[in-house]
This record gives sequence, C-alpha cells and structure tokens, in this order.
Amino acid sequence: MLLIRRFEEESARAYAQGKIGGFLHLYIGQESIAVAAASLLREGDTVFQTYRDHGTALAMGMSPEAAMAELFGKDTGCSRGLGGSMHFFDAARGFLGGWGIVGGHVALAAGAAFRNKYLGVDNVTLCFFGEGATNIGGFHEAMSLAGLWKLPAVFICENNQYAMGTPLSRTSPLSDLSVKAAGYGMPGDRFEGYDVELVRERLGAAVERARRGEGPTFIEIETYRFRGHSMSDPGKYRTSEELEERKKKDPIRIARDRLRETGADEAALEAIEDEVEEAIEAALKHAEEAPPAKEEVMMSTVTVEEFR
Amino acid sequence: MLLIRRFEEESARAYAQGKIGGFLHLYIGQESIAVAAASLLREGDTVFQTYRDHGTALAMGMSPEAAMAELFGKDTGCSRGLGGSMHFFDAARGFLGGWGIVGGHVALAAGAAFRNKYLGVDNVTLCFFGEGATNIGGFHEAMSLAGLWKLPAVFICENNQYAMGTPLSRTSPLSDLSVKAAGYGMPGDRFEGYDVELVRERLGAAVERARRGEGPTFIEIETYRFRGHSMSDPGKYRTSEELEERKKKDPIRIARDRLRETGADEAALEAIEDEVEEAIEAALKHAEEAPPAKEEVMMSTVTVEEFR
Amino acid sequence: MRTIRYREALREALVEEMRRDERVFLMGEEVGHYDGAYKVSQGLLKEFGEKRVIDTPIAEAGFAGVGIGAAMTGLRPVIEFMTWNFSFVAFDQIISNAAKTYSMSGGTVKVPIVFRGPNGAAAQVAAQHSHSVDPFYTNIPGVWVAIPSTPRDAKGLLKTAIRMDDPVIFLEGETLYNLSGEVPDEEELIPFGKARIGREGDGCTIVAWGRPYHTAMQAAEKLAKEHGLECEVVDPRTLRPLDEDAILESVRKTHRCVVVHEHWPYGGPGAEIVDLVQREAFDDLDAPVLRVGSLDVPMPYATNLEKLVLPTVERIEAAVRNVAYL
Amino acid sequence: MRTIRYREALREALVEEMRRDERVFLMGEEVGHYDGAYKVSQGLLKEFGEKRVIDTPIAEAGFAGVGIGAAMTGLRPVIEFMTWNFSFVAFDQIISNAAKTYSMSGGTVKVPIVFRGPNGAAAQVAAQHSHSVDPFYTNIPGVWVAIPSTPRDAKGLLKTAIRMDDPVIFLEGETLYNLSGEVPDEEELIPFGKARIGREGDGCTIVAWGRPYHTAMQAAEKLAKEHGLECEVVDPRTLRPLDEDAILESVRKTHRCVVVHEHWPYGGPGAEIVDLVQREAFDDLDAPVLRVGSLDVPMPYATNLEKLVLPTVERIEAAVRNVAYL
Ligand SMILES: Cc1ncc(C[n+]2csc(CCOP(=O)(O)OP(=O)(O)O)c2C)c(N)n1
Ligand SMILES: Cc1ncc(C[n+]2csc(CCOP(=O)(O)OP(=O)(O)O)c2C)c(N)n1
Ligand SMILES: [Mg+2]
Ligand SMILES: [Mg+2]
Repeated sequence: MLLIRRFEEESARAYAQGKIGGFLHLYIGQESIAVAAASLLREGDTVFQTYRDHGTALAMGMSPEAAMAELFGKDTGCSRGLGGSMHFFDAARGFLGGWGIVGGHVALAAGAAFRNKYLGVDNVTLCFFGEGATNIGGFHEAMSLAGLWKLPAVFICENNQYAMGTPLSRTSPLSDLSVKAAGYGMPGDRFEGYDVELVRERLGAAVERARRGEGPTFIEIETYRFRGHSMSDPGKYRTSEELEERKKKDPIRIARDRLRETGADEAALEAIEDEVEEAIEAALKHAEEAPPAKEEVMMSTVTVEEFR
Repeated sequence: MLLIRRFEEESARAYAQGKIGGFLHLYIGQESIAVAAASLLREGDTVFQTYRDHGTALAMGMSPEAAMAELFGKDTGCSRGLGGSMHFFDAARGFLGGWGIVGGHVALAAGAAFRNKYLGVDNVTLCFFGEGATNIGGFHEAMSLAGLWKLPAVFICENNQYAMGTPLSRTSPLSDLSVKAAGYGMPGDRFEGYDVELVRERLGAAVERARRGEGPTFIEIETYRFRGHSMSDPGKYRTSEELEERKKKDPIRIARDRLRETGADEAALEAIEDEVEEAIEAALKHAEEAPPAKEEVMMSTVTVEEFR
Repeated sequence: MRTIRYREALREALVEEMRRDERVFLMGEEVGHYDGAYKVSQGLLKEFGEKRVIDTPIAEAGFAGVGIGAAMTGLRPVIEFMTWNFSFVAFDQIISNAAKTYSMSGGTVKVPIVFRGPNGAAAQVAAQHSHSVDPFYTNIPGVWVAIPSTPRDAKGLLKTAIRMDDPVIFLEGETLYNLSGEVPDEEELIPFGKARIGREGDGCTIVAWGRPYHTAMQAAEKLAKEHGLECEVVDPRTLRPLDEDAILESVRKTHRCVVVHEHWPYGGPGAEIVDLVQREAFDDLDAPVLRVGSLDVPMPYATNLEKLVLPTVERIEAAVRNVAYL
Repeated sequence: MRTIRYREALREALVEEMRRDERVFLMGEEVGHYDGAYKVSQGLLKEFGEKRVIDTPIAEAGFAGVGIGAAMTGLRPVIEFMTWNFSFVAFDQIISNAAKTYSMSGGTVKVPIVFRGPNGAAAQVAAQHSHSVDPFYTNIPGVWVAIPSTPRDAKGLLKTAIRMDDPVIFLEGETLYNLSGEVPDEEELIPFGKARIGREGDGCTIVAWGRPYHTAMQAAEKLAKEHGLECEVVDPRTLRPLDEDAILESVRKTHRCVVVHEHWPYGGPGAEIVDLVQREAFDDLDAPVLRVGSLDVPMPYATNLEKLVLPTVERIEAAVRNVAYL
C-alpha cells in the first residue's frame, strides 16, 4: 500500500514538473482494495481495471520502474510508452489493462472469465470499475452475460463516492448499488474498503466462489479518493471538512495502526518505509534515464500481421 | 382486438402473395396488451413500440388504410412507404414508431417522458419492448435515467417467451424479470396479459402513477405470439402442443367468452365482426390501388433543411 | 472443384477451422439451436456442442467484448453479428478495444478475433437494417476488413481471417448467401491484400466488391456486347489492406476507372480508391475517376424506391461511358 | 468586434439561444454543477437552473436517446459529449435513430438536436481518447456536420445549428478552446455549407478544418515567406454539407490542391474532397491532389510519437511543394 501511495505522490509531482502528460488518475486512498485483491490471485488469474490503474498494476507485482517509465513515455514502460497512465499492461502477471472508456472493459473481463471456463481451469478474473460506471450499457451487458453463463468472475465496484465531480446521489436513485446484483441473478455484497484485511476476507469469499465454479459476484466497496478525479480537477465539489473526515479512514493509517497495535516492530516498519523510498527513487531515476518511446515500436504494433 | 387480428392475418396473406416485402412481425396473440394500453391514453400521451408495431398503431386509432398502404409501400402509407412494417408512425395520435434496433427506442421513450416533465404537463409515455431486449445496454441506460429522474413513463416488457428462436430460459438466469425494477429504483409489476380487462387495470395503475408525477414503473406482461418471429421463421423451436395449449388463452377468445357470459347480444358481436371485415377489405383495396411511394418524398425527407 | 453456395462455403470454413483448432468458437444470436438466422452455422451446434457454438442474448456490445476478452487471453473467437447493422451498438468495443489493444499494450497483447455477418441492404428491410458499414470499419487502423463476393473468396478469406492474429471485420452479403460458385476441393487460404481480376479488359477499370461486384460484372458484359468496350473488373476482396498495386496496374492499362460500391457516397473506400488512383496514376488517367454508390439517403422501404437507391447496371454503364467518352 | 476565446464563443451561443428559446436545453456529463469538463458551460447552471442544464450519469447512449426522444416531441436539446470519443457507445442512437427518423417517418417527425463536444486529439491522451470522428459522421445522410476552427465560426455555427430542424454533429476542438479571436458584437448566424477563405492566394489551394486549419495557415505563411508561393486556405466550416463551389473555385484558380485533416487517412472527408476535386476540376489540375492526415496508427501516449502522428507544418509544406513542383 505504501509503495502505491508513494508512487502516486511522486507521479503527481512529476506531472507538475511536466514530465508526465495527458490524464493522470491517482489511486490515493483506495490502495487497500488493490492490495487485498492482488493477495488473492494465483498464476493464470486475470485482472481488468479502469484508467485509475497504477495501484492495481503495482499490487500485482509490476515493477515501479516499468510503471514510472510508462508515465514518462519511455520505451521501457510497461506498454512501451504507447499506453501511458490509462493503459498499463502486464500480461505476464495477468494484469490486462488499463482501460479508458467507462464500462468498456467489463465485457472484456467477462471474456477472460469465459476463457477460464472454456478451458476448464479454475482461474478467476477480477474486474474493477467505479460507481459511475454502473449506469452504462457496457456494465449491464457484461453483467447479464456473466450472470447467465455463471462465469468465474468477480465484479468489483470501487465506490469512491464521485464520478468526476458528480456524487452518487446525483447519478443513481439507489444508495446501495449491490441490489443491482439480483437483476443479474448473481449474489451481491457490500462493505467498507478501509481495512485491507476485511477487504481480503470478503473479496476472498467471492473469489473462492468463482474458483469453485459457482459463478460471479457483484461487490460494492465503499472507498474514497483523496485527490481530484485527475490532475486537472481541483475537486471543488467537496468540502475540505469532508476530505479531512475521510482521511481519518486512510487505509494506510489503519493498517499501520493495526500493525503497531499487534506489536509490529517499529524498526521493521521503518525498514519497509526505507525500502519503498528506495524503490520509488530508483523508479524515477530509471524513468528519467530510459530511452524515449520508439517509432519502430509504434509502427509495428498497429497489427500483428503485415501486408505491405 | 379483432381488427388487429384480422389485419395481421391479411398482412400475412398479402406477404405470401408478394405484395408486402422485407420483415413482417405479427402481433397475433398479443392484441390485448395494445388495446388495453391504448384505452388508457389521453391527448398528448406518446407511445413507442418495436418493429412488432401494427397492433399498437391500430389500437391507437391509425386507420387500417394507412397501415396497409404502408405495408404495400404506397404513398398513402402512414410513413409514406418509406418506413414499412417496422417503422409505422402516427405522430398526430402520439404513436412514435416503429423501431427496428432492439433496445434502441427505450431511451427515445424516456426522452418523450422527459419532455412531458420539462413542459410540466401530465402526459405519460409508454414504451413497449420484448423480453429479449432486457439484456441490452439501451434498455439499461434508459431505465437508469428514467429511474433517476422519475420520468412519467411506463416501461412494458411484452414477454412473449421467445426472442426469435430463443426462449427466455436461455437468455436470462431470471424467470421473473420484474425484479430488475429494483435496480433502477422504480416499482415493478408482473401479470398475465390474456385478459384485456386485467391488463387495463394493472397498466392503468402504473399510468396513473406516472401521471401523478410519481415516476416510472417497469411492468412485465406474460403473453405469447402465435406466429413465428417474422414471416421467415417456421417456429421449429416450439412444439405444436405448446402452441395449442397457449391458444387456449387467446385474448380474443377470452374477451368473446366474457362478453357472451356477461350477456352481450350475439347480433351485436356479429355486427362488430362484419364491421371489422369491411374495414380490412377496404384497407386492402385502398392499399392495392394507392399510388406507389414517391421519389420526391424520399429525396426531400432526408433532412428538413436543404443546402443544395 | 465443387459448386456450392456462398453460405455453405462460409460454413465449410467455420467447420474446418473449428476442427483444426480447439480454441476457435462461434458466438452470436441464434447461431446454435436456431442454426443461424441465415443458416450459415447450420449443423455446427450438433457437431461442436454448446461449448463451442454459443447462443447469446441480445447484447452485441457484451458478446463482442466477451469475444475480445477471450481473444486477449488465448482463444480465437468468431463473433457473428446477426447483421452488421447491429454492430453499431458494439461500435465502441471494436474501435476502442479490439483495434487498440495490441498497440496500446506496446505489442504485448494480441486480439485474434473475427467479427462476421451480413452487410448491406437485403430486400425492403428499410432504413435501420440496410447499412453498408464499410466506411466505418475501413477507417480504423488496427483491424482488417474483408468483403468476399464469391463462394470461393468467402471460404478462403474466412479461413485466413480465423488464422490471423488481429481483429478482422468480415463483411458477408445477405443477398449473396444463395449464390453458387466453384470452390476447390483442397484447402485454400486466400491472402488478405490480394485483389482478384473478375474480368480482363483494357477499356476501363471497374473496381467493385460485395454485391455490386456482380452488378458491375453484368454492366461489363453489357458494355462489351453493346459497345465493344472491354472493362477490367477488379475485386479487391479485402478493403483493408487494399491491393493498391492491382488497382493501379489495371488503371495504367485502361487509363480510366469507375469505382462501384453499395455504401453511401460521402467518403469510405469508394473515395479512398479514387484518392489512390488519382494520386498514383495521375498521368495515366484520361478522365476523372467516377463513382457509383447508393444514393445519399436512408434506405426507403418501398421496393420501387429501393431500386433507385442501390447501384444498378444502368448507372454503372453510364459512368463507364462517361469516362470512356462513349 | 470583441476578442474572446473559442470556449467563450460557444458559451455565448448557448446562452443566447437558451435565452431566446425556452425549448433549448443542455444535457451531458458534468455540464452543470461542475461547469463543464472544459468549462464551455460555465455559469449556465446558475442562469438557467437544473431544469435546463442537466447533469447526467455516464450513459451516453441513454442521454443521446433521451435527447432524440425529446427532440421528436418538440424540445430542442443540445447534447454534450464530454469528448466525441464517448459518442461511440451512442453511435447507434445517432445513425439509427437521430439520422433516420425524419426519413423513415415519411417526413412526419423531425429531430432538431445538436450533439456537441471536443473532437480529435488533446495532448497525450492516448489511443482511446484521441479520435477524429469526422469520417464516421460525415458518411451518414440525415445529419449535418459542422467543425468550426475559430471563435467566430464556433459561435455563429452553433447558433445556426441550434435553430436547425435536423440533427447536427458539432465538432469542437479541445486544443482550440483557449484560442482567442474576434467575434462580432451583433448577432451572427453563419450558414451551413459556406466555406471561409482563411487566406487568399493563387499558388495552391489548401483545404483544412479544425485544428489542422491553423497548422495549414502556418504552413501557408512559411511557404509565402520562404518560397514566394501564395496558398489559398479554404476552411469548409461544415463538412456536411460541403461548400463544393468554394473549393472548386479556388482549385480552378490555383490548379493545385492539398487537403489537410486530423482524421485517419483511409476514406473520410479528406478522400471525399479529393474525389470532388478530381471529378469536377480534372482538367484544371496540374498535379494530383495530395492529402496530409494523421498517420494510420492508434494514437500513442508518448509525446515524441504523438508529434509524428499528427499533421505538421513540415508535412503540409512538403505536400504543397510536391504539387507545386517546388
Ligand atoms: C463512456 C465514457 N464516458 C465518459 C468518460 C469520461 N470519464 C472518465 S472517468 C469518468 C468518471 C468515472 O467515475 P467512476 O466510474 O465513479 O470512477 P472513478 O473515476 O471515480 O474511479 C468520466 C465521466 C469516459 N471515459 N467514458
Ligand atoms: C441490437 C439488435 N440486435 C439484434 C436484432 C435482431 N432481432 C430482431 S428482433 C430480435 C428478437 C427480439 O426478441 P424480443 O425482444 O423478445 O421481442 P419479440 O420479437 O419477441 O417481440 C432480434 C434478435 C436487432 N433488431 N437489434
Ligand atoms: Mg467514482
Ligand atoms: Mg419476445
């Protein structure tokens, strides 16, 4: 979690310095979800995320170098500088993007789950999306198919309360989104995402269900993003009081407090922090020095086949 | 109902004779729904239907001449021969199509309901679609918006058991589609559509709710189509026993029996039948003799504005 | 050689490729229990079972996306759109996901998928069901677009498409499904980007594909008989990639060119081919390149009007005579 | 005349038309409380309230359809797509419903609606967010397509669009929102189908619109200075209808033509204009018509590559020198 937090903080700084361009959506405040989810995965499992994808990729083991280099538009980036912040990929680890169209990737995840079932393997597929995505057709069609075909997938709505500047109350008549699950013939669950261990436990149950071939689950996790929607969003639609109140539930703070309460060694904690700092520094240095994205790569990755 | 039934039977015959082309989707077996719905409408109310649209248009008062001429591709058709069977329009009576893309018209109906609310009038909008349409994104988005904005609309799923050759059991894990209503924050209802009076009563409640400004309702009506999906469908996916069983619930038979039971005059019933026959005959004659669709009409209805 | 129908040729391609490769599956509305809305997949459910011949609910964006996700993770889906008109609700899946993944993943994730179904107008199916989608999909880098005009091409191109590692847009003709033609007995993989010369001649090049290819062939016949003008009819077979060499070679011989297509006139492959010819064969042209397409109107229902909208022998003939100064 | 920004010009058009006609409303994501993702609608919620400035959930097909239904029943919606990339999920609503209703209802139901938002690439927003949608929407009969390059055109065309009785596809430029320019004090309604000559000259015609119009103007400046070649830059302002007369008149004067566009090379208005020019001004042309567009690749994220993809002054200059044999 700390690695993600620090990665995001440094990305924001590099963005301000003009080293990163385009859209940059930070995961600060939501780290517990990615970390809990990643801890449940096995070889062959696959994960789909929105444009707010750094945290999930890092939690799944993408190197901070490859991640930061991607943000810097470098050839050593996880998508060779072609994808950028919104389109991280790490196929070897099962991280399959990084998608920019709201709702557009949910069916892809259903497709990866379809593949698990087709091949008869006990892999599962996780799909993350925001609460803002639950009104769009792409969500509905993917959920309908997954429910009908009992695909081994878990659909995870990271309800961070806002879709850009719009609070949930202005985009849905529901306050509990998990009631939607019934309409797709699948079970729903709903819980707070601030405590990484709780997330792991509840998410784990759904993952196990899917692994056992009992079908998909729709899960709504309450969370909060501490930063604006993207770098260009000043976040005026919420009060600083609200933000301060929310920060009391910072998952990193909660995890640290828990570790201390349960008697973790202060020195060990500090060592972790140092390690994280080093990793981030190394990532920045690497990204700075890596060669820029290459024209040959761009021209040769439009299609696999060549006809001219 | 009888007029619709006879209109459809004669359309099928004319189709077999090559006087009608393209797709022809008959409403035989579902007449009670259109008739009940039409009886609830006031001036200014609007109705949207799928390609299976003759019955609804006729129930709302479209003349059989205009309807049959449209099927024959004639200039006096309700869409001047440009629309055909799937695209009937009768704007003066509030019948706003006649739409061929599954789910595509549901948002249009929400838009017409939005207009009722925008203008502050107590008009309502009805939208019909098949059970096969409930998996598509267009349905979901329209329902989401209607639920959120509490639009004065009634969404009516005519569950005739099949989407082309596919029974509901192979397209949805649900047997009761009205549970979907909860996911849109609106009430749902569900009943059999064979008795026109029952349909009128239950549909009426939802129409009144919308008229009072209390928002939309999602209604699933159980019904059955006696013919194939369209003229090219032999309907091999169902047994003749099933069909015969279903025909016992023919809404026209039920209505006729009821009238007889309640002491309607046999002569009066026969008079109605004669009237219907005359109307259908007149419609066929008219359609036969009417001038063909016109090139000038086609060229001048692409857009309202002309730039060349 | 055997004489079979276009629909059967497609079916053979599907069957052969599904037998060859376990990863290939067919998914779409009514493809299984109903044997296909246009019977292309007749018998497939019986042979391959529900695992590999999958009936879907009406959710084109959903099952197109499922196909893309399955392709990303190692399967080789063939996705049937009952007609290409219904691909518009799945347009974003094709342009934003299928066409982009290989590139935006830096070449790490492939999407070997075929989207197929009938394209263009059938008889009197009116405005919402008569689209020629070629202009939309040919514009997109990251996909290939095939549009076979004959049974042989249908089979050979579909087999190739299924083996390719990229998304392929495969445009069949509803009004061609019943067309009979010779298809070789042995396996044939027709490469993308290679045109077929339907008829040789030095009087005028006609470039045409899909249903209008046959109209163009008729027009060429008529022009030969009535005016002694031998047209060369070039069928590109794939619109992306386009066999530029074949088109240019023909034009350099005939010095005249007419492009015939069913799609609406504004832009599209019709205009692209004009652009190509005037750019690369400017000095060889004795007349401007002309086009014959559908009229610029939504398709009307009435059959008398529909006939006015679609390209006809008469309109092709007039265009050729115009450029040949006949 | 006042000097205002492109974004303010659009806002003025919206405000004036909303004041003039109660039936006009604005609907889209973040248009109200957030004052617009790109601040075009800043202050509108305050003036017109939630009834007429309507924030939507993320459901483009849904709210596009709501707009069409509202337009069919007498309102005059302006639907904002946060960017045109997100119109792909609503593509079917536009092509099957907005564009078809007037025709398939036999001229009985009109759809007076404007779909607007930023088109084309912004800086480094990568493959899914950088589409130039002109090729898709210009192909469709039943809609009009406007694409203003200057604040004045933005205001005058948007006002006209809102008053038209047909669906209008209104393509703004995200990278143009900050552009300043003169706009008349009095009301101006710029008609569709009338090009604007950005620069006169007799050396070569350059047809360009949207952002590349400005690149073309720079290239023309450079060519005049460095080579003494005076280019005439024609901005069609609307792509459907196209001002064919203005383009042809210019080409008949210059005998040369280069078309510059941001969209992908295959087809689209770029090719359509080439088709027009070679067809109608064949004998006037001293060289083939050339095009400068984006490269045929999904847009990469890295800024060094993005620069290679988009049309540049250098590429335009090279094309003009090529046709002018300089
Ligand atoms: C189809 C589509 N419409 C609009 C957008 C623009 N957009 C990007 S993110 C976003 C908000 C999404 O909110 P939510 O789903 O809650 O996810 P969060 O950003 O809060 O993680 C919007 C409207 C988009 N990317 N795709
Ligand atoms: C988006 C889309 N996909 C596919 C079709 C082809 N199609 C037309 S009707 C139909 C079945 C619809 O079934 P249902 O919604 O139950 O309505 P019914 O015909 O039974 O009244 C299908 C698949 C279509 N018109 N639109
Ligand atoms: Mg959110
Ligand atoms: Mg049905």
